[in-house]
Amino acid sequence: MVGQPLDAAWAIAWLKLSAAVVAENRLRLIELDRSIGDGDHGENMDRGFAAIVAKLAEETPATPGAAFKLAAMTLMSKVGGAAGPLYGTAFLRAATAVGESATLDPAALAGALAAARDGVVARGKAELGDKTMVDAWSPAVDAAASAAAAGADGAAVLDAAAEAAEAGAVATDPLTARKGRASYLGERSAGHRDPGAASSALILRAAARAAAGEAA
Amino acid sequence: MVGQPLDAAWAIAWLKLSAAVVAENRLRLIELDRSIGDGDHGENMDRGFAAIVAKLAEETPATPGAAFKLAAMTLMSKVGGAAGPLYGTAFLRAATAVGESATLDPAALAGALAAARDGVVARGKAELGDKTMVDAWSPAVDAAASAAAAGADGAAVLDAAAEAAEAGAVATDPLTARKGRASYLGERSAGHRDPGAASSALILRAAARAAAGEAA
Amino acid sequence: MKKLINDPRAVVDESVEGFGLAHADLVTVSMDPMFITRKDAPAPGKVGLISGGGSGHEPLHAGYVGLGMLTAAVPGAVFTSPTPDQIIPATIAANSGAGVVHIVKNYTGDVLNFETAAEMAQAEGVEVRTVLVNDDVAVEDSLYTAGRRGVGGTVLVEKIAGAAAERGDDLDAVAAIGQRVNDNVRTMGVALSACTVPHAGVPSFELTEDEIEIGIGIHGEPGRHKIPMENADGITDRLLEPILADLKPSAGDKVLLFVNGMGGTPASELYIVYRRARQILEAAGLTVERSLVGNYITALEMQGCSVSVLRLDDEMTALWDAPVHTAALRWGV
Amino acid sequence: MKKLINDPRAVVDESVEGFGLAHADLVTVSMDPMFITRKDAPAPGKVGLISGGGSGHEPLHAGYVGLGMLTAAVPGAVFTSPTPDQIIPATIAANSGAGVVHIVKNYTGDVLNFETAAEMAQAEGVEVRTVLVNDDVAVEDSLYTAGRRGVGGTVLVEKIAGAAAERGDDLDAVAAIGQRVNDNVRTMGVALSACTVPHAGVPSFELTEDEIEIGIGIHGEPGRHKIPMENADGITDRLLEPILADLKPSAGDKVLLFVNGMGGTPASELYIVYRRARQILEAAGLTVERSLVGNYITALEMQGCSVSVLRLDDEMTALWDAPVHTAALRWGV
Ligand SMILES: Nc1ncnc2c1ncn2[C@@H]1O[C@H](COP(=O)(O)OP(=O)(O)O)[C@@H](O)[C@H]1O
Ligand SMILES: Nc1ncnc2c1ncn2[C@@H]1O[C@H](COP(=O)(O)OP(=O)(O)O)[C@@H](O)[C@H]1O
Ligand SMILES: [Mg+2]
Ligand SMILES: [Mg+2]
Ligand SMILES: [Mg+2]
Ligand SMILES: [Mg+2]
Repeated sequence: MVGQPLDAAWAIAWLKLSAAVVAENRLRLIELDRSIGDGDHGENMDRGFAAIVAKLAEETPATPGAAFKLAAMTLMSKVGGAAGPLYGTAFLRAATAVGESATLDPAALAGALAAARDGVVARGKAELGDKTMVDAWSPAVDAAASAAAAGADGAAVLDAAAEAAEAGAVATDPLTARKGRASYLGERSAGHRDPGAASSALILRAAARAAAGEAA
Repeated sequence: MVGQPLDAAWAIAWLKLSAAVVAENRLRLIELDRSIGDGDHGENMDRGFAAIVAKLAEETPATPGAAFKLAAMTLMSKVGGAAGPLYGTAFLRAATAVGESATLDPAALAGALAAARDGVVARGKAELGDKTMVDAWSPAVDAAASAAAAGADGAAVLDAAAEAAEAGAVATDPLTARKGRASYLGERSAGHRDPGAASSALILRAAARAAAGEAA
Repeated sequence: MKKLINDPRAVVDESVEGFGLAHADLVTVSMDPMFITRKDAPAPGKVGLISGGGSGHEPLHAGYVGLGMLTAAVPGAVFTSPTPDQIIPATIAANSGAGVVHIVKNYTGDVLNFETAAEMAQAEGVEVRTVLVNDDVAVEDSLYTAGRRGVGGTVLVEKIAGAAAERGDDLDAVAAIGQRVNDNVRTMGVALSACTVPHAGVPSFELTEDEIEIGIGIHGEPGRHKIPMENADGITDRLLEPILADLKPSAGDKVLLFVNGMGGTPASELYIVYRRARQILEAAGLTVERSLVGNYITALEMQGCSVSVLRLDDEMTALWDAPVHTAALRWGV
Repeated sequence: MKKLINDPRAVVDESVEGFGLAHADLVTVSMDPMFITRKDAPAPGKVGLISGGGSGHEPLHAGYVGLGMLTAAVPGAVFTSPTPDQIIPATIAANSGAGVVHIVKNYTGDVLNFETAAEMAQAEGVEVRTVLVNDDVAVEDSLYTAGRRGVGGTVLVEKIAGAAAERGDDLDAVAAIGQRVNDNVRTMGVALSACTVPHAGVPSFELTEDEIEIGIGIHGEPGRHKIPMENADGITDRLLEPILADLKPSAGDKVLLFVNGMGGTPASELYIVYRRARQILEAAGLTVERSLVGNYITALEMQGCSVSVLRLDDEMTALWDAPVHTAALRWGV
């Protein structure tokens, strides 16, 4: 698979594709959160990504790092709930990790994803298996690192990450939640997919699609 | 038809049969009142007549007038709503009309029913056709007077009254209410039977059954 | 029907018992016959103020017993007016010698039972005046019907007449100010869902997912007509229109705006209705001087609201602002 | 879903706008970023007190802004914690120089957003202390979970810490008394029906006609378990049992008993629950010194209630009794 260079245009396309996919999946994410949470995850994410798209109509970030920072700030200030600060921190750490580079090579990309995941863990203190978005991000980070180490290009790295995130989200189904709102349900949380893991997989898939050249 | 003498035993049997028939029809009366009122008529009447039965377990009135007065006082203090004072007044006026007679002849009976009806009208100011209990009582009073004038005995007079009350209750169906709670519905009250007319028919039928010798 | 109750027939008893325990600093409860009086009733030299009616409208009326409002409240069975044997002793307990005002919502049952009680209390030497509340513009007012219902305006009559009694007005003056409030207030209500009377066990009327009842009262009785569901602004417009048409306020008039929840409506929705009602009143050139928003006269768990507009004069405003200390309304003390 | 709303996404904006209009004597509303402050904030020399969280729990928190309680409230979207860009300016507006206490209900979202805001406000020179409310005994308390939720106890923390701030306690003292209230209060809730979040449009969980959810929170999240419907006394027993097991009061302790409606429950039912709760507490040798019964922290139109028991000491009781003047809680003024 030969993809786009992972430059500002890719980052912007990623954010816009994420907005579209989150909007499409708004009701599904609400439904997942309704089962084991409070039913707002789809609404929260949709509000946040729509705000990012609005911001992008006003300013055009010049680097991937600037795009991530714009996303971080917008999510932080528009989403609220648990997802707002967690996704906000993820994008902020990714922005810091990539600095001012104009394009990301596969190693830098893998590093940015790892920084994002570490940010989520630092804020939320969830471990793998706690049935949170970490269960999507962690396998994605590992898969991205392996692919980058094996010489894959950016698009392939993101494809591997998205696939692992999707599998990670599915794997939350049988788990009993130990963090976030679903933990209040105790064992009744088993048998449901974690909404944040589901949205994480959607967003990482959007990154891969942007890298594969899909326009927003 | 040869009936019982209309004495204290008859009056007591009437009240007890009324209590039984009101209890049986509690839900039906609630249902009628739910459609065009506030859904409590069956509950109110049941509470009142159950209290009469309880009172009758404590004391045994010696005359029909004493039985009517016991009923009046109990209904007045236990029923509330519109039905309480109206039925209370009806029985009170009947008690006054019959005085201390030990038994009622057909003319006295017809007079007692007329006094009861007049009491309801005096308190509630409803006219015939306003879709209230008056629409059961008025034809009953007329029928009783005719029967008594034609020489019928007490049981036959009450049978005529009950039949007329039943027809009168049915005849409230198409009417638009002008008094009581159903009047708030305006034309939407048409197509429903007035609950107070329905309970009046039940109670007058109980009087006839008691006169025909049925035990409570 | 799911309710936090034990026996449907014990609802009023147990609830009033709990109320008495929770507010023992304010009220004394007589269980049989049932009525609730101010702890310090009767206040020497002051006019007593009583109201009552069917239960299911809480906090009306027991929640308004206390300083600056009612002297006593008389709860009937759910949605059934109380009986004279409750109203008479309450009237006697509220009488300091200065007489007692009965505030009666205009329903046949309430009118008849209070009428009987007033007559008998007068026979026992208590001077009684009656203020009949009939503020509901949903109902046609006519000599040939039962007339308009008493709804939201009742709370305003009780507060303002209560303040007049508290400041020491005499019997006729307290009744007159109560009457003046009634004459200047209009109310209209809407239901999004019905309520379920405990002993009936089924909802008082049926509405589909996209119907609402306009012109409902407070007893779960159906309203004047069903209409398709609308948004809050559209519904509020429909409530204000007949109120203003009937009240006929002049530009520059000062009003009290009362948005009342029927029991099952979140406060946030009441404030959305308030917002729109206020826009309408201001567009009509009126000044909203005072406001009340919340569940003050309810129909069990009904979803919906009523809007009341009271044309104020300076005296009414001052009496509205006067201290009140009851379970459900309290300020200045 | 039938609600008195216009656009589901405008619910919070329009409701807060209406709230600001209705209570203009008490509060100032900033619409963007959204927060509500006391009209006279910041009070010179006094500690500021802020709370916030998702909307849908009205009157919490805006209804508690005013004298003797909160300096500011920060409403998020329905059931979604507010964001730092709201909390930071509210914190700054509440700061008179004496510092600000954040009262935060223990939910991941609330904790994270308030944490970020506190950090950034501190960077701007505002001293911030945080009181985390986690009174819900339905949830297991463990280092390995998100911990217990903040529910009914929040209202009591806000009232008592607010009185401490009003009397002039310093930052650490206000935070300490808030913490003491939290340490001494336990809450348990039940739902008879779910609530419907406006943007979701469907109930937050499903219950059949004879099921109830025990151990619910205030966000329409399902509880710990469904059980068959029971009567009010039986349900109240189930709520009190874990509260007392966890609070472990001693005979002779004085307590505040708080029966809270979830939004769709008639007041009469809350008093039936109060009656039973009081019987249980008295049987355990406790003295119910203070009571609160009503809709104070809700989950939209959910039917159900929560019961909170706060073990009082003399200082808490005095602070509870201190004057408060807010839209939803008022006495002594
Ligand atoms: N401590 C945590 N660490 C990582 N992720 C978390 C944590 N708590 C919650 N989440 C994620 O956030 C998601 C819920 O987000 P959202 O519904 O928007 O917020 P809220 O729970 O405040 O309503 C969960 O599905 C989970 O993936
Ligand atoms: N003014 C009146 N005159 C005669 N009967 C009346 C009048 N008002 C009401 N009623 C009767 O009372 C019945 C309702 O009784 P009930 O439901 O017990 O009282 P409420 O209307 O107070 O709930 C009506 O069906 C009607 O027959
Ligand atoms: Mg959520
Ligand atoms: Mg009725
Ligand atoms: Mg009735
Ligand atoms: Mg949320």
